[in-house]
Amino acid sequence: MTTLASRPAAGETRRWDIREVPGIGGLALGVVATALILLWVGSDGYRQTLVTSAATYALIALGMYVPYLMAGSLSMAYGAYAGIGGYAVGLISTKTALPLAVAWIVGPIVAALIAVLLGLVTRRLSGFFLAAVTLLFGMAFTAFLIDGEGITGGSAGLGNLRPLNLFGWTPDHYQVVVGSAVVVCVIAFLLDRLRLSPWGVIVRTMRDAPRAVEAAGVRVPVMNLVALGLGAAIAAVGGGLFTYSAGSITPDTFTLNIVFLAIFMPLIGGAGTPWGAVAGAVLAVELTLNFPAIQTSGTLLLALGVLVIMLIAPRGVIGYADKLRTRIWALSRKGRVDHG
Amino acid sequence: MSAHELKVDGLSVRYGHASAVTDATVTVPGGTVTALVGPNGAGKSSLLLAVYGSVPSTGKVTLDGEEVSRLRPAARARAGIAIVPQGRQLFPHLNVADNLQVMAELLHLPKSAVDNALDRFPILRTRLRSLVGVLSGGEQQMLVVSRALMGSPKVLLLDEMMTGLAPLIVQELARTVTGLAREGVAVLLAEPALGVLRSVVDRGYVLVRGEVVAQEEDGGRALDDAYRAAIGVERPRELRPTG
Amino acid sequence: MGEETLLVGRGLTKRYGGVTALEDVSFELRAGEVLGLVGPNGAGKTTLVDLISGTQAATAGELVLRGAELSGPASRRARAGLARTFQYPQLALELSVRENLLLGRAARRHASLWRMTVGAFAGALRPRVADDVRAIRLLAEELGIEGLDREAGDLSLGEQRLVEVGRALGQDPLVLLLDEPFAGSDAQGVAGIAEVIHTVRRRGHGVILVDHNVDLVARLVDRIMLLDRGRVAFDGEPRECLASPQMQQVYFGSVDDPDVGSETGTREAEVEDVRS
Amino acid sequence: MTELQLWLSAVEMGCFFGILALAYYLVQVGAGFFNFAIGPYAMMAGLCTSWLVIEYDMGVWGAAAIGVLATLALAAVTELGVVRPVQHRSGGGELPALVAVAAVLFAIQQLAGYLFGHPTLPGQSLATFDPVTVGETVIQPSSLLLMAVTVVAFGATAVWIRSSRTGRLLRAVGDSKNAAALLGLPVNRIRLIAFLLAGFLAAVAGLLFAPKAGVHSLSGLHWSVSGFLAVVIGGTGSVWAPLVGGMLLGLAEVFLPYYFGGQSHVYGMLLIALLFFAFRPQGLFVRTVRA
Amino acid sequence: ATGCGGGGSDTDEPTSGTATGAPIIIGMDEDSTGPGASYSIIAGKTIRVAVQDINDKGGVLGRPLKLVVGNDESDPTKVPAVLQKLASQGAKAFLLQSGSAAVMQAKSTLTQLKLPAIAPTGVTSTLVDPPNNELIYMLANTTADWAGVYCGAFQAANISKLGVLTDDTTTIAALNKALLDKMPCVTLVATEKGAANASDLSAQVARLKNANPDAVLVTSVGGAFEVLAQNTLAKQLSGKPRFSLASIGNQPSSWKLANAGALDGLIFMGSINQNNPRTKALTELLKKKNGDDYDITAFDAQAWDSVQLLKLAIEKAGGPDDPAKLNEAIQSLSGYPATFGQENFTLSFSPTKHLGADGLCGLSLIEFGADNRPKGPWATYQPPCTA
Ligand SMILES: Nc1ncnc2c1ncn2[C@@H]1O[C@H](COP(=O)(O)OP(=O)(O)OP(=O)(O)O)[C@@H](O)[C@H]1O
Ligand SMILES: Nc1ncnc2c1ncn2[C@@H]1O[C@H](COP(=O)(O)OP(=O)(O)OP(=O)(O)O)[C@@H](O)[C@H]1O
Ligand SMILES: [Mg+2]
Ligand SMILES: [Mg+2]
Repeated sequence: MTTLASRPAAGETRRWDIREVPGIGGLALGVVATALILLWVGSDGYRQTLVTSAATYALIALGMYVPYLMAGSLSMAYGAYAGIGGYAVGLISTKTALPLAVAWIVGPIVAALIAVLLGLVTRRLSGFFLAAVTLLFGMAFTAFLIDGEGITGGSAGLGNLRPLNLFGWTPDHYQVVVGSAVVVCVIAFLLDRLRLSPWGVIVRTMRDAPRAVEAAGVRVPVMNLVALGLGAAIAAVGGGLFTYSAGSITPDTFTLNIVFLAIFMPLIGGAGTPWGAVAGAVLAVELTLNFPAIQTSGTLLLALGVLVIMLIAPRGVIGYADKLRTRIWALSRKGRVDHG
Repeated sequence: MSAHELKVDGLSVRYGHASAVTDATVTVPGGTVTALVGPNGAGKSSLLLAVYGSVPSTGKVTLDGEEVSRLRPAARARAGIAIVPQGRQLFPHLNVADNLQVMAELLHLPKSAVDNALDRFPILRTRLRSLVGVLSGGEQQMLVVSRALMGSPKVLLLDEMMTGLAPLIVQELARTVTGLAREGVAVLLAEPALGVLRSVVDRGYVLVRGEVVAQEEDGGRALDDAYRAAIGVERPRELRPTG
Repeated sequence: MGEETLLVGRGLTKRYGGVTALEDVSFELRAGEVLGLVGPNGAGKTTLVDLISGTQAATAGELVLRGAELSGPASRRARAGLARTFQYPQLALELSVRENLLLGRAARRHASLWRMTVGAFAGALRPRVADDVRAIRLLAEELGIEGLDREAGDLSLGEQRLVEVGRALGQDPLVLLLDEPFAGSDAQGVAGIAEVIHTVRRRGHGVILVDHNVDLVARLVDRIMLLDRGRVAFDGEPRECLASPQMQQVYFGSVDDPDVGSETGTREAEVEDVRS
Repeated sequence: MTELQLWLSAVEMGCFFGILALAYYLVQVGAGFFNFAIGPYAMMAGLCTSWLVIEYDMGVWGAAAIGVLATLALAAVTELGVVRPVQHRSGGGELPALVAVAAVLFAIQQLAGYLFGHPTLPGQSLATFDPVTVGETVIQPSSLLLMAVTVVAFGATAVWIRSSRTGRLLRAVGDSKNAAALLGLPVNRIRLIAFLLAGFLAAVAGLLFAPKAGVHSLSGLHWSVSGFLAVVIGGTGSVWAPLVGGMLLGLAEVFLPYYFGGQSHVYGMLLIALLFFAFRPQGLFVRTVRA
Repeated sequence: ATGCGGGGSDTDEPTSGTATGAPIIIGMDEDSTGPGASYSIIAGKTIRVAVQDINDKGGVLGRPLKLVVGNDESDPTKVPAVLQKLASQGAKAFLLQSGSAAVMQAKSTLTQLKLPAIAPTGVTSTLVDPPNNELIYMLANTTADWAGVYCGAFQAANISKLGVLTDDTTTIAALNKALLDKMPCVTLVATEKGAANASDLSAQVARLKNANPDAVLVTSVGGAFEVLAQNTLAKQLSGKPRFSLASIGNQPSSWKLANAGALDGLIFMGSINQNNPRTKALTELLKKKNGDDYDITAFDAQAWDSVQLLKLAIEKAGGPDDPAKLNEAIQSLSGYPATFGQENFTLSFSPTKHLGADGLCGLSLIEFGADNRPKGPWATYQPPCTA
C-alpha cells in the first residue's frame, strides 16, 4: 500500500525522460491518429469533406479551449468568430486583390479584437454576463450580415472564391485536406505546451483562485481578455478554413449550433488537454455526419453521445484512455517497488 | 451525568489509491480529553471525518457500545457526535443565524437552541444578520465551534479548533472543553502540535503517515515527548530567534 | 540591517457601511525588519493586510513603498514588490503543487498587457524554463514541501498553508505579508516558515507577520503592533509589548485571571516545542 | 390605445421570461449552475398538452396535468440520471454539469420532434372565461392567467426560500456543497427538489404562454436563451431579481422595435446589455463575500 | 399520429416496383428533424410517392429510380458533407429539400461535385442567381414574377400605400430584396421586421398602424410567425386588406394556429388550381396514400414535378452517368405541363433560365374564408395567364 508521502519520488526521477518534453506525447499520438485518418480518407471526396469539417470543428473547439477550459470564462459568440474568419476569406477573395492567405491573418485579428471588446465590457462581472453579452452579439452579428448587403453580400453570402495561392503554389483539394489536418495538429500541440507553460499556469489558476493571481501581480481581467482574444482568433482560422473548402459562406453558416458544438467537443474529447478538443471534433463529425443511421437527427445522436460519454468517461475519451494508461503504469511501478 | 465512550477500531481511509489512514485504533473514554497529534498530512482530519461519517472508510466506530459505522453523518450527528471540522465549513452567503438554524434543524433542536449557541460568543450576537462570508477568520471559527456545541453532544471531534482564535478565546474554550469532558463528553481533538492545548489534554495518540505509532496515557509533556520520539526521524530544524 | 524605511502607512481606514474594521492606522516598516501584527479576533489585522496588498480598497489613508506612492489594484502593488498569503489558502486546487509554486515567478513575467500577449506565444514555444524548475525545487526544500506533483486539492489543509506561503515567497517580494501562516502547521512547517522569514529579512526586505501565536511572533519579529477594534493599541519591542497592560487586557485577558499561570506556562512550552 | 396593447404584450412576455428565469434561479441557488434545459421543459409541457388535446381530443386540464407530470419526470431525470452521476464521476465541477444539461436541452428538443412532430402546435388555453376588453384592447384570458400565476409563483417562492426549512437548506446546499455534505445535510434530496420546482415552474410557464404564439419542438432553445438572459440581467442576488430581469427583457423586446423598428431588438438588446453591464459593473442585486 | 412524419418517413422508402436493372440513384437532401422539417417533410414524402409511381410504371429507361437520403437539419456546416456522402453513394443528381440557408451553402458544393440539382420548393431567386448557379434549378414562379401579380392586385383593389411585415430569416431577406424593389406600383409606407421565432409582434403591427397603409403584405417563411402576424393584424389592424406569400397556403398544419376567423379575407399567392387536371390526378393519388382529409399543397405538386423533370432529363441524356450531359438535358427541357398552376401552365429551362415557370399562369391569388381555410380564387383580381 503506497502512502501518500512516498508518491513524489517517482515524479522526480523521471524528470529527464524524453516523455517529459512538454506536449510531445500528445503530439505523437495526435500525428499518428491523423496519419491513419488521412490514409483512410484517400481520394474519397466524401471522406475528405469529413476531414475538413472535423478540422473546422476542431479549430473552433480549440478556440474554446483556452478561455473556457483553462480560464473558465464561457463566450458564446464562437459562431460569430468563425463567421468573421469565414467572411474574411470571402471578402478578401471577392472584393480585393490581396493574396488569399492574408485572410487568415486579418480574420483572426478582427475576431480577437471583437472578443476583447466584448470581454472588456463584462471584465468586472461574473462569467455568465460574458456568456449573455456574447450570445447577444452572436445574434446581432447574423442580423448585420443580412442587413449589411453592400459589404457581406447580404443573405446570398459570398461564393466563387479564388483558389489559395501560396507563393505560386496552389494546393489541390487533397492537399488542402492534409493541410488543414496539419494546422489542427500544430495548434493543438502549441496549445498543449501553452497549457503547461507559466502563462498556462496563470490562466488556469484564474479559474479557482483569481485572488491569488491578482495578489501575485497579474491583472486577472486583462489576462482574461488575452485568453478570449486568443480563443477567438483560433476559431476564426477554423471559419476561414471551412469557407475556403466549402467554397462559400452565408449569414447562417455558423449559428448557435456551432456554439453548443464548441461547448460539447472539448469535454467529450477530454478537458485535460487540447487534444481532447480535437478528439471531440472527430467524435462530433462521426456522430452527426458519418453515423450509419441516415435519417435520424445528427443533433440527437450528438446529444445522446455527449451524455453517454459524460457518464462513462467524465474526463472525456482521452481522459479515459489516460486513466487506463496510468492504471497500468501504476501497477508496473508497484511491481518494481515490491521487488526493490 | 454518565460518561460516554467512543471506540474507533481498525479504521482506514483511502482517497483513490492513496491511503490517508491505515488501520487506526483509537479509544476516547468519556470524561477525558484525548488528543490526536501528528504532522501535517498525517491523517488526523481524515480520521475525524471518517468517525463523523463524512468520508468513506473501512473499520468500526462505536459510540457507547453502539456501532455507528453504518450510519450516515446526519444520523451520527443525531446520535450525539459533533464535529468542529478543519477549515471553514460554513455557508458564506447565509447569515450567522441561518448557519446555526440549519444545524439546529438537522438535529431537530428547538429554535431556542440557536439563541443559546450564541451565548458563548457575544461578538457573534452583534453580527447575527451579517453574511458569514464577511466575518473575520476568528469570528468564523467561533461560529463553527458554537455550531458544534449545539444540542449537547456525547462526542466532540475537534479538528484544530483553536485555529485563528485569539489567546483570550482560546483560554475560555480550553476551559469549556475541559468542563464538557468532566461532564462525561468524549472529546477527541486533533492538532499538529499541542501548543497551548497541552494543559487540557489528558491522554493521546500519535498519528504518522496514517498509522497510529504511539499511545500515551498521561497528557502534557509525556505526549509531547512521545510525539517528538515518533517523528524524531524527520527532526524539525532549529528555529533561530531574531537578534 | 539598514535603517532605510521600506513601507509606510498613514491613516489607513476601512468602513463597511456601519462596521468600522480599521480606524486611522499608521505604521512604518524598515528594510530588513519583521513587524508582528497581533490583536483580538476582528481587530482588523486581515483588513490591514488587505488594504496594504490592495485586495480591498481603503476608505481613507495612503501607503508609501520606498518613497513611491503605493496604490491601485493588488496586481500593481504586487509588481511594486508586495506579496501576501491569505488567512485561508487560495490555491488552484486542480493544479499540481509545483504549478501553484510557479505562479509567483510566472506572474512576474506577465505584468503588462503586452507581456501577457507575447507570453502566450513564448509559452507555447518554450513552456519550461530551467530556472523555474530549479527555483521551485529550492523553494520546496526550504519550506519542506514534499510531493510537488500532487494536486493541491489533495493536500491536507496544513500542507496547503505551506504551499500558500511558498507561492508568496516565489514572488521574491520586497514586503511579504503573512496572514496567520503558523495556524495549523506542525513543528517542521513552523521551522520552514520561520526560515522563509529569515531569508526575506536577510535580503534586507520586510515582513509583516499576523499570527495569534504570540510567543512565536515575539521570537521572530523586531517590533509588534497591537490592533484593537481597528485602532493601534500598542507598537514597540516584542518584550515590552508582551509585558504591556494593553496586551494583557485586550489580548490575554485581565492579569488577575486564575489561569494566567498555566497560560504563560504554555507560552514557554510552545517556544520550546518549536525549538524542540 | 395601442400603447396599452404594447404594455400588455411587454408585461406578458416579462412574466414568461420572469418565471423561466426564476426556474433558472432555483437551480442556480440549489445546485450552483444554470440549467439550460429550462426552455425545453417549458416546451415539453406546452407541446405535450397541445398534442394530447389535438391528437386524442383530450380535455385541456387532463392534458395539462399529463404535460406537467411529463415535464417533472424530465426534470427529475435531468438531475438523477444525468447531472448527479456526471458531477459525481467528474468530481463535482460545474462545467461538466453545464455541458450535460446543454446536451439534455438538445436531446429533449429532438425527442419532442419525434414524438409530437415538427409543425408548430397551437397552445391550449386553460382559462375559459371571456376575454376582457379595455378600450380597444382585448386581453386574452390566458394572458391574465399568466400574470396572476407569475405574481403567485414569485410571492410563494420568495417566502418559501427565505423562511421555510427546505428553502434555507436549499440556500445552504447551493452555497457550499462541501460543507453541506460534510455536516450531513440532505444534499441530494434538496437538489432534486430544486430541479423539480424549476421543472414545475417552467412547465406552468410554457403551458400558459403557448397560446400566445403556439409551441414548436425547437422553441426550447429560444426559450432557454431568453430565460438565461433574463436571469443574468436580473442577477441571482434576490428572488425578485429574475422578475426584474424578465420584465426588462420583455420591455426591450416590445418597445425597442416599436420606437426604432426593424431589427432594433437584436442590435438594441446588445447595445443595452453592453451599456448596462459596462456602467453597472455589479449587475443588479449581488452580494459579495471576501476570501 | 401524423405528427410522427419525421420519424415515419425513414421507413417507407420507395421500392423498385416493376422496373428492373441497375437503379438510377437520386440524392435527396432533406431536413427531417431540424428547423426546416415542418415544410421539408411534406415535399419529401411526395417525392417518395413520385419515385414509387415512376418505378411502378416501369422506371426510367427501364431502370428503377433509387433515392438516397441525407438529413442536414438545415445546418449549412453539414451540407457539404451530406451532399458528398450522397454523391459517394452514387447519386447522379440531387433534390435539395431543406432550409434555404442550407441550399445556399449547397450551391458551391454542387459546383465542386459537378452534379446538377433541383430545389423543388425554392422560391427565392437568389437560389439560382450567381454565385455558383450553373447546376441548380427551381420550378415555381419566383418573387420576380410575384411582383407583377401583386401590383396587378393592388391596382385592382386601388391600394397605393403598402405596409410590409417580415421575418428576419435570410430566405425572406433575399425574397424581399427581389420582390419589394420590383413593385413600383405602391409606395412602401412601412417595413417592419420581427424575429422568426418571435412570440409577439404587437410592436411591429402598432408601427404599421401608425404608418396607416391601405393594405399589409406579410412576407415570411410561414409557420408560427406567419400566423402570429395574421392573428396580431386581425386584432390590432382589423379591416385592412391583408396579403401574404405562398407559405401560408403550403402549410395547412399552421392554419390551426390562427385565432377564430383571424385568416378571414387573407389573400395569398397560391399555385394549386383544381381546374388543372394534373393537379386533380395528383390530389387523388395523394388522398389515396395519405388519407382523405389530406390538403394538397404547391409543395406536393412541385416535389412531384421535380422528380418527373429529372426523369425526362435522364431519358433525354440517354442515361444518368454523364453529369455534363445530364445538366444540358435539364437545360433543354421545355414546355413541361406542370402539376400546379393553371391548366396551360408549363415549365421550361435553358442555360440562362434556371427558373422553370413560363409566365404567370403558375400563380393565382387565393382568399381565406372565415373558417381559416382557403375559400377559393380571389374575385377582385387574378393574374393574366399569357405564357
Ligand atoms: N465586508 C465586510 N462587511 C462587514 N464587516 C466586515 C467585512 N469585512 C470585515 N468585516 C469586519 O471587520 C472586522 C475586522 O475583520 P478582520 O478580518 O480584519 O479581523 P482580524 O483582525 O483579521 O480577525 P481574525 O484574527 O479573526 O482574523 C471584523 O469584525 C469583520 O467582521
Ligand atoms: N481529498 C483528498 N484527496 C486525496 N488525498 C487527500 C485528500 N484529502 C487529504 N488527502 C491526503 O490524505 C492525507 C491526510 O490528510 P489529512 O487532511 O487527514 O491530514 P491532517 O493530519 O489533517 O493534516 P493537517 O494537520 O494539515 O490538517 C494527506 O497526505 C493528504 O494529502
Ligand atoms: Mg487536518
Ligand atoms: Mg484575520
